[in-house]
Amino acid sequence: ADPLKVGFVYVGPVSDHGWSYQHDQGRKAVEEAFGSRVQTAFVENVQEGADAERVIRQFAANGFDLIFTTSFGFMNPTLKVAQQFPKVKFEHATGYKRADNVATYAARFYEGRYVIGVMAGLLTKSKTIGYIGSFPIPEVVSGINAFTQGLRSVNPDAEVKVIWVNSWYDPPREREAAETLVAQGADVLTQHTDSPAPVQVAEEKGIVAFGQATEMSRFAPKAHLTAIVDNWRDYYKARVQAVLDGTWKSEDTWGGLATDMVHMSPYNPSLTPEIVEKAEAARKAIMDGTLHPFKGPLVNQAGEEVLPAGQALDDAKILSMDWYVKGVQGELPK
Amino acid sequence: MIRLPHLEARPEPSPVWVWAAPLAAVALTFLVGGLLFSLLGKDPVAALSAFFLTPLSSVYSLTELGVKAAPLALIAAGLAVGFRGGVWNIGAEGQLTLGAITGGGVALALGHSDSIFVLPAVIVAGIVGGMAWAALPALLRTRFHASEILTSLMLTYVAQLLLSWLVHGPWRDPSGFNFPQTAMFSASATFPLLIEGTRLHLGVGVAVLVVGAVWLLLGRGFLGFQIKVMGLAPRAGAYAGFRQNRLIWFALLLSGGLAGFAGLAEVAGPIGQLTPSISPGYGFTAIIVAFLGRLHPVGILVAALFMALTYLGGETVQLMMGLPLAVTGVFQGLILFFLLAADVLIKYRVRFRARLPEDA
Amino acid sequence: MDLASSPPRLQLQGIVKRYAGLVANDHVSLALAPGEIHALLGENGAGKSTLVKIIYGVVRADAGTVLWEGQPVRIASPAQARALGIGMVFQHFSLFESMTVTENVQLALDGERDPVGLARRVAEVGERYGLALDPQARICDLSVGERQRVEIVRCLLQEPRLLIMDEPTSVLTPLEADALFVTLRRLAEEGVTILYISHKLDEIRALCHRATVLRAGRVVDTCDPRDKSARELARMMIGEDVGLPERRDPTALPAARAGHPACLEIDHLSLAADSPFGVPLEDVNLRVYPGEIVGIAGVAGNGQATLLAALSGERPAARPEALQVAGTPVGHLGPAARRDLGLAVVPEERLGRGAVPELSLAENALLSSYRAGALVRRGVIDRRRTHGLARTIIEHFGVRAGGSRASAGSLSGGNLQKFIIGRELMQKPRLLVASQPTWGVDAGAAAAIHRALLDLRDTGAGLLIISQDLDELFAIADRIAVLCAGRLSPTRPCHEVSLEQVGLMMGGLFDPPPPLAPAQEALS
Amino acid sequence: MPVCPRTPEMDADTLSAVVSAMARAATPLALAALGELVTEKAGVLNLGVEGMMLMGAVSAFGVTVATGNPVLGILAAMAAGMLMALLFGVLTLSLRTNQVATGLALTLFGIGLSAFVGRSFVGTPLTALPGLSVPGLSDLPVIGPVLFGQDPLVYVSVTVIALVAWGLSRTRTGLIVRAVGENHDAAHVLGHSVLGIRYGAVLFGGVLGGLAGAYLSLVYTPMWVENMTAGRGWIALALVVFATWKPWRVLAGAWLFGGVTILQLHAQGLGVQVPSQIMSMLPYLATILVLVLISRDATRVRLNAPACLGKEFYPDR
Ligand SMILES: Nc1ncnc2c1ncn2[C@@H]1O[C@H](COP(=O)(O)OP(=O)(O)OP(=O)(O)O)[C@@H](O)[C@H]1O
Ligand SMILES: Nc1ncnc2c1ncn2[C@@H]1O[C@H](COP(=O)(O)OP(=O)(O)OP(=O)(O)O)[C@@H](O)[C@H]1O
Ligand SMILES: [Mg+2]
Ligand SMILES: [Mg+2]
Repeated sequence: ADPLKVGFVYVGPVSDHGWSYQHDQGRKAVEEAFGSRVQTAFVENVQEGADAERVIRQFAANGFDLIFTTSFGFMNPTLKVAQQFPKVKFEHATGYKRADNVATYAARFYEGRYVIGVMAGLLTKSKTIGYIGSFPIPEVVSGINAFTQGLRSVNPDAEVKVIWVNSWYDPPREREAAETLVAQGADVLTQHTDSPAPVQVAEEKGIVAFGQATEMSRFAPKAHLTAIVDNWRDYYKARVQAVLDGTWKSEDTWGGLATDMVHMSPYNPSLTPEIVEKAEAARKAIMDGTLHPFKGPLVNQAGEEVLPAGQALDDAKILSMDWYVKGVQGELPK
Repeated sequence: MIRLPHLEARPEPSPVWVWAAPLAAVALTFLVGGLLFSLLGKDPVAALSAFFLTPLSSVYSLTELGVKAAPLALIAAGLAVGFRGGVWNIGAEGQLTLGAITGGGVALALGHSDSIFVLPAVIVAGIVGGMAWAALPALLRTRFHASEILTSLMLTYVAQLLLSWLVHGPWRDPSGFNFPQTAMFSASATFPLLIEGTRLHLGVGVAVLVVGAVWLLLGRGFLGFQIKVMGLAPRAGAYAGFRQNRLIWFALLLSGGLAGFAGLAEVAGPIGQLTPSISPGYGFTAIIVAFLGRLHPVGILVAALFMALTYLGGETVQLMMGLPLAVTGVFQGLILFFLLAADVLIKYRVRFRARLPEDA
Repeated sequence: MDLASSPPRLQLQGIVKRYAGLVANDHVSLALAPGEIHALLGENGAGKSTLVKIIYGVVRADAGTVLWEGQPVRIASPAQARALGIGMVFQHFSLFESMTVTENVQLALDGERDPVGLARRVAEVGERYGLALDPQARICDLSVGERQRVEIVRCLLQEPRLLIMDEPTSVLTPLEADALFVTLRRLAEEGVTILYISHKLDEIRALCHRATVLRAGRVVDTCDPRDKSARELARMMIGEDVGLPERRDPTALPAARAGHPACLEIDHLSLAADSPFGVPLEDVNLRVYPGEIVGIAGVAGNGQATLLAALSGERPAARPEALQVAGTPVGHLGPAARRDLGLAVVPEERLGRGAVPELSLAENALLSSYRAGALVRRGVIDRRRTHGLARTIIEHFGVRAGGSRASAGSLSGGNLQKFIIGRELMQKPRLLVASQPTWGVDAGAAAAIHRALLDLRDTGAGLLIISQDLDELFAIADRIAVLCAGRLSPTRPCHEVSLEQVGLMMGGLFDPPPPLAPAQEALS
Repeated sequence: MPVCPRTPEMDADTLSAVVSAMARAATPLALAALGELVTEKAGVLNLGVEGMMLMGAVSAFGVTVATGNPVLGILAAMAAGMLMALLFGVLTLSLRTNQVATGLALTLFGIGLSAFVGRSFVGTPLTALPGLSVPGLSDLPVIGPVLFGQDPLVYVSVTVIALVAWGLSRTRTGLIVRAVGENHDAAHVLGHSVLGIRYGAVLFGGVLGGLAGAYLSLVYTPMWVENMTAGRGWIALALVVFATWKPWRVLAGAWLFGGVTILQLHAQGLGVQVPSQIMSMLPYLATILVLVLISRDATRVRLNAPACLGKEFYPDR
């Protein structure tokens, strides 16, 4: 039989060592797992403008059976092309619109961020954590909030300082933001941007940091405690398998620690067993559902209770989060 | 005796090489590109045909070529007017962004109405937005002698940040889960399609008209003549009584307006909403297009189509042959070098001559 | 001094230089003796500059031999030429505007590294030859005459044994030119050979020992210019007789302009300079009547540029009444509006101001004629008419050019000047202002231009000619005034003043103005 | 390990941290801009700075990883920048292509080529070059770390600026470079090799562009990722105009730009209530503002701007 043709549309270059790189790792895992039963192709650095629709359509028109469009900005073009090619199956990452032949998938990065928040709370002496943000979108904001919840669960006075760099990926600017945070007293750094520049800063300054998107310990063997890795391998393999089996359905997948879509890279050996233990406890609790990062009581910056004790925030509210919990400094740009 | 190649000025530009030079460049490109591809272990013929022919092989992809080339041609035509007059607007990308912002803003504000005047209002707003962004460098140059090269470039970054702020903040789609994008524009604020089932929208048609108009302006229009004089010899322009400041304003407003329209045409055309990124650098690529087209509107049209072809071809070889984007970037650079270098033969001829004059 | 026995300082044999489509030098042979002042004569485009550029190593000959003091040499670069002892003053200034005099000199001296010592030497040489200069001044602050001095001092510092001067006097006043001749004669006496190019035949007759005449790249004659008349020299250059301008008979003055209103009135015009280095105008008063030519003499850099810009409208005046054309105040109007009132202007720079070198003659015709003759209608250029106009100018004024499509830059200086003047005359102006109308133009072309100007006057138009060339002014002007340091002297009828008197006025000696300026009285 | 909580010296530390951060943010901009300044002083406009920087960055990184010797890496970066500049020189100077278009094409080419050769270095770590530390002096409060605790290349950049400033204004070579940029016809008839000088200046620009790239990939953010200059080449180009072609003003401009960038980050960290996008506009707006103030005196600008910038030259001999 003809191999199944699987296409991938990336927003950045595969060598960004971040978001697109991790999706390409997923693509490679598919090739490895299915061998000659699949044929994959990708187009990288596709701009989230008029170009996206053309590229997606070109995949569809060239007989690709399954097409992964891996950036939020590809949402509307994906749906448009999907309408014209009802037989082709589409998978759109991080979006919220679906169709019969368009599934969506995203990762609950905030779950991992809760865990590293706990670790940060146990480590910080200055009670100030530096957080480098890319863009104030719900995904990043929910990450900041989950981190803060984890942080304050073990260290109730600790606070998070956020600097936005307005880029997913600008190593020098990320470095400058990291240095600024350190100068302003942060002794733990974490980031929601893709380059290893911030962990390098942490290494130089003798403080600690958490990586993002990929395992970054090579860039900071001492400082890098763990990273929240985007792991699309299993999901991609499962979806390809589903197509091969004829069981593919349009659905929304929001994987987290439990499905390993959010993967935490190995802990730094220098961490004390006590810290590792607490982190693992949080991770396991999230995985088995006994702990929800956004469990009540949730208190916003103004001190108002947003969610009473005993409840957990529903997914729609997490997906559209545009407010900070108490413990985050500054005001969320709107 | 060693005979060295050297260039000798032709008394007048060669009419043959005006056409032959680009062909020679393309031939060279095939040669070097084929070599490059076979070094990477790909079949050179297949790769070249995927690069240059596949995007031309169906009606649909031809319309896509038009969609991609239209903003390039529009912007480049406007820039060429300024470049001829020594006005170096390199911030078209920012003017494009602002046109998208203002046009998009009006589209959002009038979204509920289905009056036939919505689209014209959106278009005017987009053009005015681009013009306004170009008016800043014009003002700073005519009033304070500040170089428009720097101001227009800096304003590009400002415009992009402004767009980012708007779509992340105040203009976010209220029912879009706080994702960074505006609501989709209503049908009344969106460009009609020229061919149903494709993305060939009104903006592409307008681009062709605009290029024609610029052709008239530059070729026959007295204003175009004034701009040309201003660029070649500003003192002659002053002697003739042309007002330099007015021409600077004109050139910047024209190029800004066209860039603004191009930006608007992207968001009111294929994109249909405001998003954080609306242009893959059209404003910068258009500068190359303007020069590849020798600052002539017809040349610009051809250059825009060609440039668009290299982008489409780049996507095709990635998709069909797995060639990384980096390779197509290298290849694109080479094509540009060849095209630019081949033009030397229009004004100069290569002669081989003795190293020394014969000492009798 | 026995010149004959020593070998020639420089000998050229069979020099050939081809440019695409023409032969600029066609087997030129020439010998220059030590201590000789040798003239190179020829029409515009005869190949004079090309030949001297070959000697100086700027241009490479296609064929031929150069012998320096009897030895064959190959001069591949100006540095080699300078090493041999050849210095050159270029036809067009080779100066760097934003740099100081010392830096400009330093750039022409190989291996010169000590600016302080150099500045001292600049001052010394300047003193010795009467070429005073401030070593620290920037070129852009200097007058044309001073710039010329920089060029010359730059050469003299190299202690050349062959000094080439390509039209050095075209921008100098008679006094400056005389001072230069003194210097040159002195150098020649010191044994320096001088190769001298000029279109001013009287100058050559007064200065040079020998002359070589070039026509279309070929040596057609050599002679001793001291034995020839200017007319004879001109005939050798051109191959036919030319009407050389001569000082006119005073009785040939046109009938007085009694009753006619002035076609130009300058009334207490004061104007700041357009650049920090320009010369401002102070209280300038002048009237030009229909049917006369008023000449304004003066050393370039005394406000001529400001005056021309004020007249053309490139610089508006503070008061509209400061300038009146045919009774209408125009001080506030731009060039186009003034042209509508019948004013035409010929600026001194041809390339880049009077014409755009890269554009065709048709387009250059349009440059100042766009308000007339329906050349532009509703913003669209009528190409047929513009080409027609260009062709008419070419025909009427004997411009040698390859048609209306030829670029202005492809014309020789003289022909381009004829074209520009023709273009302005075609507008049938009631008032023509021209600056340096025959700068660097050969004798034949100059005569043609003068004839055209006189013809215009005879049709009843008023002309204002700004020129450094007193011979020219005396040949065509009816009245003459002098501009010095931004102030204008009263006018005097030409036949009432002598060259010497005007020369003195150019030095500023008209102040305070004579209580009774007879000419002014007679007119008003 | 985690730093101690706030103490009274904190503010002095913050100040010195801010100043050091400015110095380092300014260094790649200053280096690249200085190279471009020399190129432009000779009358050539090379818009390919971004491409040259990227090639410098990838070469420095690759060679340092392969040899373990950052000095070799830096030399490789300078060579790579120079080769890119040579390509530009051959095209614009010998083949007389349009400088603006060729420069833009060089940027496109450099982005592609650096990504291509750098594919295998992605994700490879590298330890940063150690900062210089002058015992005793570096320990002085505020001044110590700022003046004596920077990376070697920060000092190199200041030295190079001093050398270029001195070279352009005081040496014969500098005089000739300026002459060629001011009036190439006159320089030619005086016997200076216009093309030779321009090749030299273009190559010098390439060397410094490569060095600026090396600073990014070896010192500032020791890593290689595609397109890691993220537009800094363009800022460098703008700084030359901003500096009105004066070397020390390039440094001032780089400091202004880097400084405002750092300060807006600090303001964000301190919780200033302005959207981050608006804050990020500040460096660009500040640059425009200062340029306007500088440019108001048109004659000053004209005296420094190379009059032949961007004009093509080829001697007809
Ligand atoms: N660089 C060049 N390229 C092509 N043709 C040239 C070039 N320079 C000079 N010529 C041609 O050579 C001929 C001689 O020019 P040259 O400058 O020597 O004349 P000239 O005798 O100095 O004239 P003038 O009296 O006007 O200074 C001209 O007809 C011109 O067309
Ligand atoms: N690069 C060139 N290409 C073609 N012709 C040239 C070139 N340079 C000069 N010429 C021609 O050489 C001739 C003489 O040139 P030159 O510059 O000496 O002008 P000119 O006649 O002396 O004018 P001027 O009155 O300004 O001294 C002109 O006919 C001009 O067209
Ligand atoms: Mg000449
Ligand atoms: Mg001449």
